Amino acid sequence: MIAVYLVLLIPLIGIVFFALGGHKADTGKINVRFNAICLLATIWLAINVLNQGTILSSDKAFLIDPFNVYLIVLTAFVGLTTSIFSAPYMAHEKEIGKLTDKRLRLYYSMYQGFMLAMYLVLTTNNMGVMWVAMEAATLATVMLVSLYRTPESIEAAWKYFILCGVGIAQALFGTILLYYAAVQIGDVENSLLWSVLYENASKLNPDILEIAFVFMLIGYGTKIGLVPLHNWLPDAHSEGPTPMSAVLSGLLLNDALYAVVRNKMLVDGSTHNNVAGYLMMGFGLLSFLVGALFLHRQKDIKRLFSYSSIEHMGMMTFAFGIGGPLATFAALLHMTVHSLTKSAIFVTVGHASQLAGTQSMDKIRGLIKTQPKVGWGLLIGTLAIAGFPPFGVFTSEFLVLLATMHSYPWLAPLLLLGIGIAFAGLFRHVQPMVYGEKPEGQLPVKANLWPVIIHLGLVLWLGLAIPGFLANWFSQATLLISGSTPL
Amino acid sequence: MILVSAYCAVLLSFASGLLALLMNQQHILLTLSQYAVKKCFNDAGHRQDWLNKYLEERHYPAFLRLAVFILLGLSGVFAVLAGLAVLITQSVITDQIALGLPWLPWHVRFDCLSGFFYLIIGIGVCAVSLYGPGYVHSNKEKDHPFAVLGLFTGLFVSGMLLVLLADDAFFFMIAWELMSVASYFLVAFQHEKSANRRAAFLYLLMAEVGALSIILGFGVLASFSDGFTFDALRASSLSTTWASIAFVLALLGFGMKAGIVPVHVWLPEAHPVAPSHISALMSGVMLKVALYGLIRFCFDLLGDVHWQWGVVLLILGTLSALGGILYAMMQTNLKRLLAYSSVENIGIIFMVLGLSMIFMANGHPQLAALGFLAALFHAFNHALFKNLLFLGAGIIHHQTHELNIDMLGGLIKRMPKTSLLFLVGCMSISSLPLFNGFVSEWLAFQTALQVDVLDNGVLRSLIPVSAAALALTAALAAACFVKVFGLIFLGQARSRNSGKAHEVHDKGMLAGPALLAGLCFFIGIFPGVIIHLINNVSSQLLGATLPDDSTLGWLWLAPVSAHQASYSAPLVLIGALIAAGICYGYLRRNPLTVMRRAETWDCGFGGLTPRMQYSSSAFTMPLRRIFASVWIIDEQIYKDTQGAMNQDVTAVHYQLHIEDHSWPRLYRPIACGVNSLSKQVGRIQTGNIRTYLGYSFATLLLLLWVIS
Amino acid sequence: MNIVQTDFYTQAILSMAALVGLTSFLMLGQSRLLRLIFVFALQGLLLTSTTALAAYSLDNPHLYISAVLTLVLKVIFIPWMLRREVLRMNMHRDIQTLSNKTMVMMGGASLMVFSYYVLHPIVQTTSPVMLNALAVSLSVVLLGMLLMITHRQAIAHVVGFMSIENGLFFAAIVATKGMPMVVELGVAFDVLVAAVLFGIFFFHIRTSIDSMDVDLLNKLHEVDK
Amino acid sequence: MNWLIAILQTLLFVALAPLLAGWLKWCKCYLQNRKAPSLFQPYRDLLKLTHKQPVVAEQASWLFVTAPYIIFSATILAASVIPLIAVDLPTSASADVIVMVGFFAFARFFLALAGLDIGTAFGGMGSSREMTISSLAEPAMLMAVFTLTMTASTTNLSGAIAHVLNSGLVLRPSFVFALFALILVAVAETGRVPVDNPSTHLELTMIHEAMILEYSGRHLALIEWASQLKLMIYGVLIANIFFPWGIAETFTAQALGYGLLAIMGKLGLLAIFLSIAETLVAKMRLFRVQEYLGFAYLLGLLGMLSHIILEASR
Repeated sequence: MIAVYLVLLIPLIGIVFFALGGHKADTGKINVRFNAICLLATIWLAINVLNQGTILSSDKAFLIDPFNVYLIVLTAFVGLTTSIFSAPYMAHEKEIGKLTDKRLRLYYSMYQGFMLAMYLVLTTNNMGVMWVAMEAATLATVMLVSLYRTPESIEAAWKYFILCGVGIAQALFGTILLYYAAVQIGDVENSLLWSVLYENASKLNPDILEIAFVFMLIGYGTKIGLVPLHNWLPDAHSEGPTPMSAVLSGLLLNDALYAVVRNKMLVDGSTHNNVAGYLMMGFGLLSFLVGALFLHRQKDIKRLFSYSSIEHMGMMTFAFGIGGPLATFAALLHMTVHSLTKSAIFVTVGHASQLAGTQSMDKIRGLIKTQPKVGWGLLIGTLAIAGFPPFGVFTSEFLVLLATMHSYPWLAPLLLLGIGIAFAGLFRHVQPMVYGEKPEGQLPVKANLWPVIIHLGLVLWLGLAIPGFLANWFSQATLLISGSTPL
Repeated sequence: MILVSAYCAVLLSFASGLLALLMNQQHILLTLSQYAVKKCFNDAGHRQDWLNKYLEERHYPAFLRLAVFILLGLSGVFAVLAGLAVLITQSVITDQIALGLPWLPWHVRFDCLSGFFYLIIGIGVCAVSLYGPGYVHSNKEKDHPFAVLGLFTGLFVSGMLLVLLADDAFFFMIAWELMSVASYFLVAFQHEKSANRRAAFLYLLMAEVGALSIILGFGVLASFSDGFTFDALRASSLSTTWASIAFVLALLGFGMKAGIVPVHVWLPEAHPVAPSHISALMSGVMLKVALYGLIRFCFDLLGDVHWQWGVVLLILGTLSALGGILYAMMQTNLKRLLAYSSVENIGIIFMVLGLSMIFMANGHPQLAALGFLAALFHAFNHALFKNLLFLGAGIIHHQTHELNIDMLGGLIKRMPKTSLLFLVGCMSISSLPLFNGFVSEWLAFQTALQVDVLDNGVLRSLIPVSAAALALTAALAAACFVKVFGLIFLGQARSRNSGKAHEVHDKGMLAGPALLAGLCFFIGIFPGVIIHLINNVSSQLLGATLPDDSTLGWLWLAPVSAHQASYSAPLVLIGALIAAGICYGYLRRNPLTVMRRAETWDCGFGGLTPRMQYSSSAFTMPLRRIFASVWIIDEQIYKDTQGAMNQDVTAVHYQLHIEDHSWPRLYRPIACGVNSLSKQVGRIQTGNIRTYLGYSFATLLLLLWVIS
Repeated sequence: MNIVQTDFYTQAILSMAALVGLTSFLMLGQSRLLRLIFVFALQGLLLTSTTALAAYSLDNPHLYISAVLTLVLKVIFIPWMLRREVLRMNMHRDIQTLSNKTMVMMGGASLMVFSYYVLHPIVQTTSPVMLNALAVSLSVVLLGMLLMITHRQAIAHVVGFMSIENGLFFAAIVATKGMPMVVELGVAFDVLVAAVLFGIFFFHIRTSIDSMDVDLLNKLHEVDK
Repeated sequence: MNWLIAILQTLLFVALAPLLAGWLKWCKCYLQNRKAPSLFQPYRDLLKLTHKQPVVAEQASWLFVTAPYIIFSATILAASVIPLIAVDLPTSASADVIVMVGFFAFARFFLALAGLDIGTAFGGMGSSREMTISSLAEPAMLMAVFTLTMTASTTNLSGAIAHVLNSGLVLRPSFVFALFALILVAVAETGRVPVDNPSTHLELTMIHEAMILEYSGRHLALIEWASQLKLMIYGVLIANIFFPWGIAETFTAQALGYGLLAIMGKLGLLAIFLSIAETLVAKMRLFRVQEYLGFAYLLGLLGMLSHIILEASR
């Protein structure tokens, strides 16, 4: 149990520490250390959970079950690797004078703040606190989106702020309704606790829960970036500093989805028709297809990949919507591999745009000649995210597809269509950037590409073989969510 | 044992890929080896020198290249061994590898069908690995790093081998895509030219689409069965409709890879731009893997075939065969031409496969076996001579830096060995007797002529027509390769490059093609060798073999029965030798009549120039007139005139541009559709925050309304 | 059932609900920013008194705390901040008239009806009072969104956002007698931070487009112009 | 014994070919009121050519020199397949009708290459046209032949002829079509009027002659002989497939003698018909040829269909 407090405490210290001394030269490395310690703590936590099953803290404030514990580890891991990447990146940004000490302080302390919010979302047992943390995550990142203070970044941040704020407000209304429904069955004080709610989900009033779920879906769905609530996402990703885009894509979206799934579990427990599932499938498929189409008309490299995030989140939402062990397993796997791959891609994207001095894709050419590591990283990462084996994304997409074939065969062609369109959309832009002759005056930048190598290596490993402990981890989570396991 | 060697083939090719990665790590190796030597041996001196000799700057790259290709060659040898072994023993070996999904390890199955294609791949890889070192020697390490080439070549080969081993849908798809992606990197290897990038993109895109439709095909099967292992899929029982849907999906997917019209367009784009030994592998071997996929899917997984599918295959095959050769006829780039002729040969194979399906569905398994035999045999032959031709093209390009037929000429005197090998290739691809191409074509005709046994009137009249189309194809192929050989090797040199070309020095570059050429001839004379092997395949897959007609003995080839049709290549060869020998001896006996060289007759105009010779477009002009509607022909002639009333013409410019019909008809519309669709979708993102709020507001109301 | 039969608390709550709804309508109709802010503060005040009332009649002490929080945040701090902003930008004179006011009002009214319709299924589980309260608060939320959609100044957007918060808060108080304390505090904290951030953002927006018209923030889009 | 007869028959084939050519020329001269050379003129020409010293162009490679031998032997092989005076000979079993077509293709392949080898415009022109025409003629011919082989359900020529012989005089509509198709193809393939004119050297019209323009001496002799042989082969095909009567089925001297007489008679008649046709018809433009051959193909197709639908339908 101490692990949980540790996980929450370290970022808290981090916030204060960096707020005071975030501008020092070696802050990047310190940031890395903070995240590394966090990762260790989470691993410790994970081991505990794996050994003694679900942990519920004594004051019922925190609940660690197989579903969230692996997300926690994932969060810590991506946080760590992204911080590794951000150290040289931010140093470079400071060198070229895009950032001042003050903003650097802000950046690092908000980085920790964001991590804190993420951990809180995942670990808490209280739906209300989950909402608070989610809102806090928005507030922490909104200043980072506008870190460069360009008009575009201000605009992006404003949109992000307003849209997510309004959206999240809906989620709060949903939470209130949930609470209202829970109060009906007594135990006023604890009736927002997930553990309590989940135990007597069947007693909750289905009508209220359906309405509540709609609000939750709209609210957290805005954060997931479901079409048509997605509009903030590409702006925020493209205008903020790249490490921010990496964690936004890799973590924030996942956690929003996590919140939705938690609520879906409640709703399913109470209303035994699969309404929540259908809603999620509809939104998921829509976002998947629309996101895929948007890929074709991008000019900004980071926008491109943020749309691909929308597309993939759509697929996960769809898969969770299908329900059933296979789909759920696939969705969990897809969550993992997507956040790994996408953050790796954003690392390479960041360096690519640094060495080109712009994010516009027409200017970025011949990366393989300019800086081979970055070029190959981007190319292979794109292959991975486009769902080519033997990378893990293929595995999960394959499973989603088969689950679809089993339950809703007539949707499978749509899914394949989306994959095809998305692939074309990604590659028509990426291939010209990596291949070809190097443009004049583009020089390699100082880059630490270990995150890319590690992430892609992991994704490759997951594609070739899912290690036993992870498989059984996933299957426990699947068991929790869908009630049965594919194994 | 057999399986072990099969695995060895995969692992070795994989290892060769990894070894290539060490291209730039020689210093690490150096230090490592020195350390090791110091540790292990007490007399470190001369070993040290020996090591340094190989690891120092000068020798290292050549040494490494050699090592990589040796590994590749070994994998080829192992593949051949494994294939032969399993074919001879007729065994089925299954295994599981503890990779993949937790509840679905990779299933491996090695049976005669896989074995046969293993054989094909093995031979191709052997030839290529003989040829490779000399060919890649001239690459500049900086622009075209060997590490990349070697790595992806290794992955490509191992991917193809794994496809043959796969016994569950998941593993199959992984191997399949590994093959596609690796070959994509190879196509994009020389990515400075925009044409190459375009080709690579097109290739990968079509590979992806094909793979998706294959997945969907598997999905259809899987949704009627439990699990994705091929055993489960075999067990699944589908209604005719669903089976046909699965068939169509598989046909689209595998056909896209195999390059049947109209989904063939990636072939002529991708093959020319890849390095020649790669295009040899792609055209000679990878297309066969696609064929394997189709056979596995239709004959093995789907089980009971329907004659309608056969008709579909027959028609598509006929189209591809005719279209392929007609397009090939018009090409001036040698490798493009060869790529199109691959389309033609694949078409022929599909035709015969369709026939075999028809016979199978009508309950004539023996005739089905005959068709199957013809198809596989032709696949084998095509692998041989197409590899040979691509390697030859590689040599030509390597020596003259030209691939444009109109720029070559007269190489037969400067490159005698190459020209001989290439001639063999041309003769077998245009299916002349005594060479292997003819045998498979003969078998194809024999299959078509068995139509009498069918009852269905449509088939009875359709099949002979397609047979005639096959004849037309063969004749056109002969014309096409007369053009190729005649313009490249005969006559006078049409450009300086080809004027000062000379024979390759590297033995390996000749040994690879020589191996293939020898096989072409050998199989042409003794086809029985392969036919027995294929018989084993069909007995295992279709449960039927040819009527064993051993009364005639090994000299004779009588697929149906002796009195119906028979062909004895050895006797023919002997006869030919006798006849030629006699008249040669008889006519040469008189010493007075020794040859005299003299100037070519030039109609009295003094001095023939190379430009007076027939060019490629001139050679094919009559056919272009005759089959005009097959191509989109854009032919322009400008005359520079001067003098009084612009009477006298000083120069004439002639431009000929020929395009495939499938581009404007099929592909451009799709591209435009996607673009305009995305444009429409783009409109929802107006950039105005109030609109966005409106969206979420509307969504909320909508959902609330839906719920209540 | 009849209003007469209910106790005083319920009647008070219902009338409060009516008033809160009314204020939302007023805000929707406002075209002058200062007045908008004033009405918003009024709504905050109503909310505070509701909270206090609930705290008193249900003697639920921690509601007093949230009442105080509401008073400080929604009645004093935020209106003060916004007002200062308006004066600094000297926008207190200019008027943004809604293009078709009647339509908007009709829309608002229909939203109210709609929220009754949506929450109708709840009625069988609980008293119509709750239904009323919830419906009103839902309609306040929706009206807040409508306000944001129809108004163009950033300040109006902030007001809308905050009035949505008000609606939520109202629901929390009357329907569920207040959320658990920790949540209350968290929400309040978020609102505070949000308010501060809004302050910062006004500054940035002013410096970047030197106006408060959000329609001018439209550089990032996917439409070919 | 059989082998001996087979070889003898092949030799006879080779020996008679010039005679047929001579007879054809004689008939034509007679019809055109010219004074005819003797029947044996072709033999004299060949002999004379073999004694001349061959002159070879400078650009020519080894292929140019070896081509005549290849062409000649390929044609001989084709001849050896065909029953001239007797059926059931072992040579005909070693290769069926498809292989025979293959032999022709073989010869043509090298002839065309030789045309290209010397690097003049003529050679290229000749081989281009030759390949074009042949690639159109081949399917037509195969269609015609398939009609026969499907009737006899064998692609083995002597087997097929024997089948026709044994089934007595049956009037098959398919055979009528096939016969005409084969005749048209034969005219095209052997380079006679109206497709090509063996006795012209006008570059606009010549096809076969253009390719062999550079040949001389024994090489020319071989090629000429090969083309005469080809003419005879087609003649024998037409004669023996459609009117097989008289051909020897047993290997007695008497039967063989009758067979010889029969075939000579048939060929003589055929030659007369051909010469009449050549005298009456004018040579057609090159780009009319595809219509001509298309017609031949159509006939073959009709023959095939009428066989399938009328004769073999169940």
